[in-house]
This record gives sequence, C-alpha cells and structure tokens, in this order.
Amino acid sequence: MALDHDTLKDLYRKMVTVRLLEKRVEQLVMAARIPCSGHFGLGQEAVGVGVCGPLRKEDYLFGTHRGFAEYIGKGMTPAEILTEYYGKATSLSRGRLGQHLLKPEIGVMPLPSSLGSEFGMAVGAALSSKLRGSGRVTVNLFGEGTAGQSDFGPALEMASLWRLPLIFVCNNNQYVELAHYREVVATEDIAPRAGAYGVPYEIVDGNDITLVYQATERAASRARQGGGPTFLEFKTYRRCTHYTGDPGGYQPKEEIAAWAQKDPIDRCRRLMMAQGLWTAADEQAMLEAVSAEIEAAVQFAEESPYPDVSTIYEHIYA
Amino acid sequence: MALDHDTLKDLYRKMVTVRLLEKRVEQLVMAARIPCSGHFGLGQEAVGVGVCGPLRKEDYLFGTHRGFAEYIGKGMTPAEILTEYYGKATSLSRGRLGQHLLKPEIGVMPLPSSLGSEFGMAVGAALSSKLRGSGRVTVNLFGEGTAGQSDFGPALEMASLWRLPLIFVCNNNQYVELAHYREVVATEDIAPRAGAYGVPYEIVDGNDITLVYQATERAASRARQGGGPTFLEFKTYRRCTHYTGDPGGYQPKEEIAAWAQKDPIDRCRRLMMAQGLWTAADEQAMLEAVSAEIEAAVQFAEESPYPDVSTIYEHIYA
Amino acid sequence: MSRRITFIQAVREAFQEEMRRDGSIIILGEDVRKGVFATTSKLVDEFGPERVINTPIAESAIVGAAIGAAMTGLRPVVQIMFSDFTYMAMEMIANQAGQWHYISDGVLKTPMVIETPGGARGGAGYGHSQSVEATFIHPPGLKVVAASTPYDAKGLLKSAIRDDNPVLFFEHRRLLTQRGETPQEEYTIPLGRADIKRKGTDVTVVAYSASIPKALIAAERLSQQGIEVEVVDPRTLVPLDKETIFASLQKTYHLVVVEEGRRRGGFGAELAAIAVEEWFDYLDAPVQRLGGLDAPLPYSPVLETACLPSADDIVHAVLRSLGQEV
Amino acid sequence: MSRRITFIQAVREAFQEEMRRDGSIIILGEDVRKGVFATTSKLVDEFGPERVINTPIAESAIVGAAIGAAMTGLRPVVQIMFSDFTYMAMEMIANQAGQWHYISDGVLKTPMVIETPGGARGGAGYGHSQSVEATFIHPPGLKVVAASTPYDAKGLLKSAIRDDNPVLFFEHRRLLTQRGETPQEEYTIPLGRADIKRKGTDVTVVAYSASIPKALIAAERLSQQGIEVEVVDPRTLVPLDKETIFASLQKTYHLVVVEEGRRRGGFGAELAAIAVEEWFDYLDAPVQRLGGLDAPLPYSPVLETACLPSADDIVHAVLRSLGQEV
Ligand SMILES: Cc1ncc(C[n+]2csc(CCOP(=O)(O)OP(=O)(O)O)c2C)c(N)n1
Ligand SMILES: Cc1ncc(C[n+]2csc(CCOP(=O)(O)OP(=O)(O)O)c2C)c(N)n1
Ligand SMILES: [Mg+2]
Ligand SMILES: [Mg+2]
Repeated sequence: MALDHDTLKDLYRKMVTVRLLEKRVEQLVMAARIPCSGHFGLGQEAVGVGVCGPLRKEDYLFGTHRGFAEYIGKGMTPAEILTEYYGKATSLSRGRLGQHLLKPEIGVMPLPSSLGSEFGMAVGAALSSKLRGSGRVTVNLFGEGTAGQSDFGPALEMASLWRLPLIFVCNNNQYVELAHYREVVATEDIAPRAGAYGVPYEIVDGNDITLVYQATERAASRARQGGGPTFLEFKTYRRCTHYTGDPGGYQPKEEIAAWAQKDPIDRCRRLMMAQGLWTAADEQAMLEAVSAEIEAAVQFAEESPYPDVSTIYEHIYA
Repeated sequence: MALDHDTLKDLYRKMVTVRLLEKRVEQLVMAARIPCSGHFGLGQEAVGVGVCGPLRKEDYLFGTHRGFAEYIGKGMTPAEILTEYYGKATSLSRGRLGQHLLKPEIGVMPLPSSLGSEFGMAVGAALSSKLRGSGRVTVNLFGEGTAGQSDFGPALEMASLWRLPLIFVCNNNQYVELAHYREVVATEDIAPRAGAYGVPYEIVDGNDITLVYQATERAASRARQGGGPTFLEFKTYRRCTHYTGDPGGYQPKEEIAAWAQKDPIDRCRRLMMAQGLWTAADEQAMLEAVSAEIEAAVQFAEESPYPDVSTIYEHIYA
Repeated sequence: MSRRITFIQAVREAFQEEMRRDGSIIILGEDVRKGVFATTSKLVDEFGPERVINTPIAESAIVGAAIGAAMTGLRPVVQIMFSDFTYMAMEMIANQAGQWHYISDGVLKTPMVIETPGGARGGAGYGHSQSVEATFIHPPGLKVVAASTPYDAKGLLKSAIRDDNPVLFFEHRRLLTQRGETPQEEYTIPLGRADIKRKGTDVTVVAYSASIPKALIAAERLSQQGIEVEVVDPRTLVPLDKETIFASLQKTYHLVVVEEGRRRGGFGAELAAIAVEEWFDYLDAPVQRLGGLDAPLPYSPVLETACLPSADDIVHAVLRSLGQEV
Repeated sequence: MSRRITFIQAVREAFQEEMRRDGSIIILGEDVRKGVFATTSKLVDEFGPERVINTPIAESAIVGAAIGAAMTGLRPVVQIMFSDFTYMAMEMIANQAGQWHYISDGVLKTPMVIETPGGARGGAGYGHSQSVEATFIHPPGLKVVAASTPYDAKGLLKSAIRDDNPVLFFEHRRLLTQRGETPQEEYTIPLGRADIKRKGTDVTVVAYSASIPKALIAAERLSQQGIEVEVVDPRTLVPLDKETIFASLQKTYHLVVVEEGRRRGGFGAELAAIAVEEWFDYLDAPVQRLGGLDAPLPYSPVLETACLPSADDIVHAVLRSLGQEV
C-alpha cells in the first residue's frame, strides 16, 4: 500500500533537508566554524526519517550519533541543530550538548556519548509509558555495530519480559567506523537475535521510505495495543566516511556506486513523479526553500553569541 | 552409545562426592564452622560432573557459585575445597579465596563474585589457546539467570567471530535465586540466543550424565578441530534452596517431587546396576570411602591453622 | 512515639511511607519482591508487581532503565544487591545519571536512588565485601549517602527519594540488623547535614557508616584516659557538611578520619585535602587518615578484619594526633 | 640518536618495539587495525590480524577478554577509544583485573595494559572529553600512568607492557600531536618515578599530563616576577613517587597540585592528604588544589575551557600559596 501524498511529500522534504544540512555541516566543520566533528549518513536518510514518520510528537526517540535523519524526522529544526553544533547561547542547551541533540518536548531523548548506554534508558522510558498508561511508544535507534554492545541483550530481555511499548530499530549501514561490519559482527543479520529473546522482528529494505514507514507503523500500533516490543532491521549503506576526519578509502568504489543506484531520495522522487505528485518545478521550489531555511539557520547560529562563561555554575544539581 | 564402564563409575563417584560434600558443607555452615554461606545444587550434579568428564586436565573451566559439581568434576579434592571454605592457611590461596575456588594447574579458572564477569574472561582464555595453538578448550559454565547479564552477547559475538575453542554451558536449573526463572528470563530456552549469533547449540537433558558427557565431548572435539564454539543448555532442577540462609518455600512441593524422580545419581546408579556394573556392595563400599575422604578433609580443615595476619601485605602487586 | 527497630526495618519503612505518598516511586532490582536482604520484602504485597519489579541479573541495564524512567516522570529506586556490583553500572551512574541534568541545561531530571548494601562482615569474599562509596565522590552530579543508624537511614532515605538528583544510598551489612530508636512519626533528614554522634573537645574524629560504632568505642576508651573525642558523622559524603566538621575542628584543632573503604583515593583523602586547603590554621597536627588496606579483601575473617581499621587503630590515631604516641 | 616525534609516534614505536621483542603481546580494540587515533595504525601490517585484533563495540567484554588472555599467558594491550568509556569496563578493571593476583595468593598474574586517550580538547562534548584517571587510584592492584611528553610516553609504555600488573595508560588528546625529543635507542622509564620538568626553589607545583604545559607557562610568567616554581610530574599516579615530591617540598615548603580531572576526590585530594599526613612540618601554607569544575563538561569550547584550570589559575594558586594574593 502506498503512503498518502502529504505524508510522502513531507518525508521527502525531510530527507532532502537532512542531505543538504549534512553537507552544510560538513563544510562548516571543515571550515572550523563548528568545533565538533560531524557524523553523516549519506544514502541512509530513509531510515531515520521513515521511522519517525508514524511517530507521535510525544513518542520517545533515542537516536544516534549519525542521526540528522531521525532528529529532523522527529521535528527538530536546522536552527536548533546548528546552534547546538556551534555551541551557541541560543541553542536549547545554551551550548552544553553539542552533537548530543535533545528536545524532550518533542520526544527527542538523550543520545549518550557511549554507544549502547541508550539501551537501558530506552527500556526505562518504555517502562514509564507502560506503567503510567501514557500510550507513548519508545523508539531506540542504533547501528549494527552498537548492537554488539553489552546492554543490548538485557534490553531485549526486559522489553520482552515486560511487553514494553518499545521499538528497537537497527540501522544496518554495513560499516562500523572504518571496518566492514562483518569484521566485528558475527552474523549477516542482527534481527534474529531479538527473535531469540521472544521479540518479533522484521528485516526491511532501509532505502525504501515507504517500507520503513510502514514497518514502523506496524510496530508502533502493536506497541500501542499492548502487544509489546518489535525489532526492525533496516538494511542500508553509508556512502560517506565515518566522520569528518576520516579520509576513507576502505569502502570499495563499486559498492558505493551500486548503493548510489538505490539512493532513497532519488527513489522517493521517482515514485512521486511517477505518481504525478511531483514536478521539476516542485523540486526546484523545495530545494530553494530548504536551502533558504538552512542558510537562515547558519546565519542565526553564526550571529548568535557564545554562552556566558558564568553559566557553567548553573544546574550542577537539580 | 553408552559411556565406557570406568568413565561411568568415575562420574558416578564424583556425583556422589558432590552430594555428600554439599550436605557436609551445609552442616558446617549452619554450625558456623565455615564462615561463608553455601550454594548447593541438589539434583543437578550431572551437569558439572558430566561436563568436566570429557575435558583434559589442561582445559580451562570457568565454573559457577553453585559449582561443587564442576570443581569436583575437574579434579579438585574435598580437602582443597574445604580448606578454602574454612579460610585456612592450608588452602591453595592461604585463606584468600573462600568460595571463589581456583586451581589453574588443573584448569580451574576464576569464579568472579559478579555473575557474568566470567564471560569476557572465558573468551580471553579461549583466544589465548587459539593464538598459541595450545589445543586447550575453555568451558564457561553459568546459570540461566546469569545468561541475562550484559557481557553474554559480546562473548557469543566474539566466540563466533573468532571461531574460538569455547564451550558455553548453560545450567538451566529453573531458579534464579528466589524466583522461577521465567519471572526474569523472557524465553523458555536460552540456547537459541547463541544460534542467533551463529553459535551452534544443543538442548540436553541435564539429569542424564551420559547425555551431558556426550554433548560436551562433541563440543570439545569440534573446538579442538578448529570448528569454533558450541552452546549447550542442560535442563535440570535445583531441589534445594538458593543458599544456606534461604528458608525456601517458593518452589512447589510437587515440582520438587517430580524432579526427585529424575534424580541424576539414582538414574546413573540404576543404569550401572542394570548393566551389571554395580552392586549394593559396591555402593556401600563407595559411600564409605567417599565419606571417609570427606571426613578426613573436614578434620584436616578443622585442624589447619588460620593464615598469619602478616600475610595480608603479600602479593598486592606482582 | 519511638521504637527500637532494625536498620532493615527503618529502610523498609522509608520505602513504604514514600511509596504511599507518591505513586511515581517504583523499585527495581534482583529479587526485590522477596527481598534477599529484606529491605524491600513484602512491599510487593502492598504496592503490587508493577511497582516492585524483579529484574534480570543485569546491573548496568537496570540502572539504565531507572535513568530512562526517571527522565520520563517516575522516581525509581534501584536495589543493587551488593555494592561491589555498582561498578558494573559505573557507566550508567557516572557518565549518564549524573550528567544529563547539567548538560541538558536543567531540562532533564533524574530523580532516582540506588540502594545498595555492602561492606565487609566476614566470609563473603573479595567481590561481596568492599566499601566502594568513595568511588562515587569523584564523578559529577551524584549524591552519596552512608547512614550509620536506623534513625539516620530512614530520614536520609526519605530525603534521597524526594531528591531530584541521582542518590547512591550505601548500607553497611554489619549495621543492617542493628537496632536503634526511630520515631513512628514522619521525619526527614536533609542530605548534606552532618551529625555529632558524640561531643568532645580534644580531637575531631570524622567517621561514617560502620566506622561509627568503632569510633564510639574508641572514644569511650580514650575518655577513660581523659581524652574527649568528638565523633562527627557526615552521613552524606556528597554533599558534604563542611561547616559542622569545621566547627568541630575549631574546638579541637586535631582531625582523624576513618573509613572502611580503601585509604588511597578514599573519602579521607578528600576530607584531609579540604582540611589542608581550607582549615590550615586549625590543624595543630598532621591529619590522621584511616582506611582499608590498599589491597583486595581476602576471605578468611582473620585476614579481612586485619585489612580494616579497628577501634584500636582509631585510639592510636587519636593518640598520634595528640603527639602522645611514638 | 634522538628525533622530534609526536606523542602518537612515540606510543606506536613502543608498541612496535615491544611486539617485536615479545610474541605474546597482542592488541585488542575497536578499529585498532586502521587506528582511528593512529597509535596502533599499520601495526597489523607487521604483526598480522592475529595480534592486532579489531573487536566488537563492547568495552567491558574486551577488557574481560584481555584479563582472560593475560591469565593464560598472553600480554594483551587493550585500546579504549575514549577514556570516558573505561567506566563501561569498571567492573572488569577494578573488581577483576586488579584483584585476582592478590586473592589467588600470587598464583595468577594479569599483565595487561589499557591504553586510552582522553581529556578535553574542545568540541567533543560531555562523554568524550573527561579526564577520569583519578577514579582508578582508589581500587586495588592497578597502576596508573599519565605521561606528558613523547619521551615519557614511550619509556613508560614499554615498562607498562612489561609490567606483570594491569596498567592503565592515559593519554591526553591535546598532547597526542605534540612533538618532543625521543631517542631512537631502546630505553624504558620505570613506573613510579617522577620527573622534575622545571627546577625551582619557591613553590612545588605537581602536575601531570596536559597540565604540564600549563604549569610550565605559569612557571615562566612567575619567574619574570622572581618566583621560581619547581614543576614535578609524577608521571604515574599509582605507584606514586612520594620521595621526589617530598624532596621538592623540603626546598620550597609550598605545594600546588594541578589536574584536569574533576577536583573532588581527584588525584589532588590524595596528594594533599599525603602532604598533610606525612609532610605536615614542611607546609608553610595551605596546599592549593586545582582541578576541573565538579560538573559535567559542557560542549561549547568557551564553556569547556572555563571548567578547566588554566595557566593563569596556576599563577594565582602559586601566588596564593605564597600569600601574595588577596
Ligand atoms: C562505547 C563506545 N565505544 C566506541 C565509540 C566510538 N564510536 C563512535 S561511532 C562508532 C561506530 C558505530 O557503528 P554502528 O553502530 O554500526 O553505527 P554507525 O556509525 O554505522 O551509524 C564507534 C565505535 C563510542 N562512541 N562509544
Ligand atoms: C552481578 C551479580 N548480581 C547478583 C548476584 C547475586 N546472585 C548470586 S546467585 C544469583 C542467581 C543466579 O542465578 P542463575 O544464573 O540461574 O544460577 P543458579 O544460582 O541458579 O545456579 C544472584 C542474582 C551476583 N553474584 N552477581
Ligand atoms: Mg553501522
Ligand atoms: Mg538458575
């Protein structure tokens, strides 16, 4: 079944925003305007955006370090992201978070520096929803490398035991830093590990935004109906290097080229065009609008002041 | 196929030793002669004893806190065990280890206080055997509750990835302290979790010493041939309470009674008698010999001095 | 009305009263329903299995779950069966629980308590006997409580549960079955307020948890020699009530600090450092710092005891402080 | 022959020389083959994938595997990509690696090194920037190294690899690309020997790792005011070379201690405590203890810098120590 038109257009625009924003952030990091390194997800935008598509504003998202897609997907704006990356006083955290984007108001929950430390936290958020009957769903997004981390098993165990409204989403982009994932992951697929804990799973083409959306929608509705957790593994591919400081070279050119053919944004655009929902003029207008939004955000971030040093003494304890 | 007669008799004697020794230790704990609490495995003796049966002296064993069966199985003597439990100067560790039995000479490796901390260590021992081509096999024994611990998944991952000569042995005795295991374990079986990491597994009746022995033998020979890890889950039942301070009462009487029917020692004795290997007189003689060995060990431990307090300053650093 | 109840009962009452008052409090831990060490036992009968939750054996993920729950509106209490195992959750406690309030600029809160019995009591061995509380002084954003009496335990635990920060509540196993006067009426003790367990004028002995009974015995003995020791129990290591300790030092000019945790990098290090930085003019003699031997704890009770400071050691430290010992 | 090489090159050379010397040394860690921070990069070309092993992302199990390997005849080096993540392996490091030698009565040995870069260098954020080394002073059986120059790094790392105990080898990211004279010839520096980075007579400044360059800047400035600071770099926090520090104090009678890790319960606490216990008569003034703010590290470089002691802060601390500041 196809997604409704507005949904598709919205997802498309978000994917494009992610792509343009990532490129812009890369420039700004390289130009030393942004002090952190950047982790980008060229070619895997459909996962984060598609997963957030069927979520409600109040649903909880634990996203990733390569997470522009899910943060934009969940509703953060380029300005919110850029001011954090710049470390400016106008950011939601007044310069404290950097890459660790957070906006609990719209369900964007902590991104721990230490990969895997979100597993327990996501269980806790889901437990909290369940006990309070809030109807909220929690999504825990992570890479296939992170699935090797210690608290992965306990999180599956608890989610399964307590039938938590928790969706595990493994973004399998086939690389773990500078190595192909099979150098450090024992199996082709991660999802059957969830099955062994009694958590139902699906393995889905992560470059097809419709499939990503729909799989997540099924999982979310199961969760809301008290059916417990689901594990989704999305197969995709990282067409860029690990981070801005990584010269790359370890990904076969043919592999990259083959996946470029499956680019999720191109696929979505072709689909919309084939359905007559989208024209070259729409594309042009949208690109301009998104670019303008990003440029305005860059300018805002650039012009924003750094936080006052005296703020470091605030909120040490609650 | 049946085990050869001497092997069977040896395993039987070891199981009986475990049972009598546990009973004696219990008395000594209750009488405050032994300062630690005791964790016993009434009815599950076939697992530890049977697993150690096919192992070589130099193979590594990471045993459990409820591990009389595997420590006797691997060749520790009642005197070695009792002097440690008493904390006497004549123990291998001169009073330092207590329940954390250790005898690297015969492959008895650390039993960490913290459940699950042996997972990584067992991987390391197996990695070491593999890299040095020592031909040694490592057995990592743990309970079904401990399988929920964080480093369980990473250990499976590493063992699978690196094809380590490592046998994971889950002693599923159906209780995790004071609760039935299904209160804290999401699935009936643990072993399929290993399968999901690419580790072959078997689920075996843990009260049949022959089956335990043979499954381990298969796994050990696979490991020695470079075939990598195996996961064995032995189904058994703990007919005693969690530890000496536990009044019990949470295990249904009928459940205990049903499992008493499947007692591994009775089964082994019946088998040997049916095969004409064992007579009532043999039984009597063996019981006397084992009791005498245990009593001699108790007396030795009782009469041994406590370690000299000045020894506390030794071996702080290597 | 006051009764003599055990430390365990005091802790249990604190849970019970707070859980009645506030439906967002839940307890998570291994076997907390039956309660291996009884501080939580039978609470499940009153509050149900949804609020008293037996978990898998996975300390790190349990604490992680508590953090997630705390950030989303619950007030979880985690029981870690032996305080040695807090190290399994070090990442979650020190890198996550204590940090998100600050780095979120105050947006997130993590109101949670980690209740954890520990300490040496003979025969439990190296990894079931340690006093590890000093480890948690160093990371940011945490509070650390270590009560020495049932009265203090109850009042402090209630405050810990109401606190909006992660609080580690260390219990010493040797104290758990000790009894003490504890009012039936509601009371709380603020975190960060020390208590003078014995008044004195000659030497200030700062001790906490199971070192308090030893310090009091030492004080009795010293009193017979005409030396009046003031025993100050900080009760919370973070935040630390420096004022009360300083006030005592201003009388005595002599400081002894005692803990069962290892000496190197322990609580005593921090206190002695504060003394030499901030109270330099009030030190008439070197600070005497007593703590556990800087080694693993051996099992045999004769050895274990020898690794820990005794009442005698405190007596000697006080005498040394006064220059009365060679 | 000596060349100016970077800290990274010095560390890499230490690995290379030791791995050539001893076939039982292996390196385990995340992406150690390519080497994200280059200290291990290309070692795999010489020593093969069996000795330079890329692991899954599972710090606790990696350290656990190193312990098991160390107990059975290998000498593993574990790289933990950011020292903040050592907390994920706290159980394995503090409860296991450091304890089995002692409780086995010397039967087991755990010769292993944990090499881990860390510290703040602007823009990495709360959990990729901490200096956590002080945490590891407290648990037993561990050694803790924190070198400040390529020369020291190489010589100390070689000793650490040869040591039969678990050694934590902390590197500061701000130093990694710094260059320094390093001999081509084989040399080692024993663990537990401090180095005087600058001679002076008026105040002893004890600093280590990335605080050394700051201390030297401060010393230069103070020298222009006629104050000669002696900068002592302990280089290993455990074991600590108390003799060298004490010898300096016997000249200066004034002690300042500087670290980038948080102040509360930090290395400075331990050193100040030693001073007030053992060197009381050689303190003419309060010890000045500088360290990171007792809060999480904020991301924005302007904030991060403000949380750490600066050369200016050291100047002021020295002046305070000499009573020359209000
Ligand atoms: C505990 C921990 N170890 C290591 C790192 C460093 N690190 C950052 S990204 C990364 C690779 C993650 O791979 P994967 O989970 O597949 O996610 P991807 O980067 O492919 O999105 C690593 C090891 C970290 N942040 N946390
Ligand atoms: C990390 C850790 N958590 C908790 C405990 C306390 N504990 C001792 S035995 C046990 C239950 C273990 O259950 P299982 O793994 O099934 O083994 P069994 O006791 O049934 O043999 C627990 C929780 C411990 N020793 N270590
Ligand atoms: Mg990946
Ligand atoms: Mg069990």
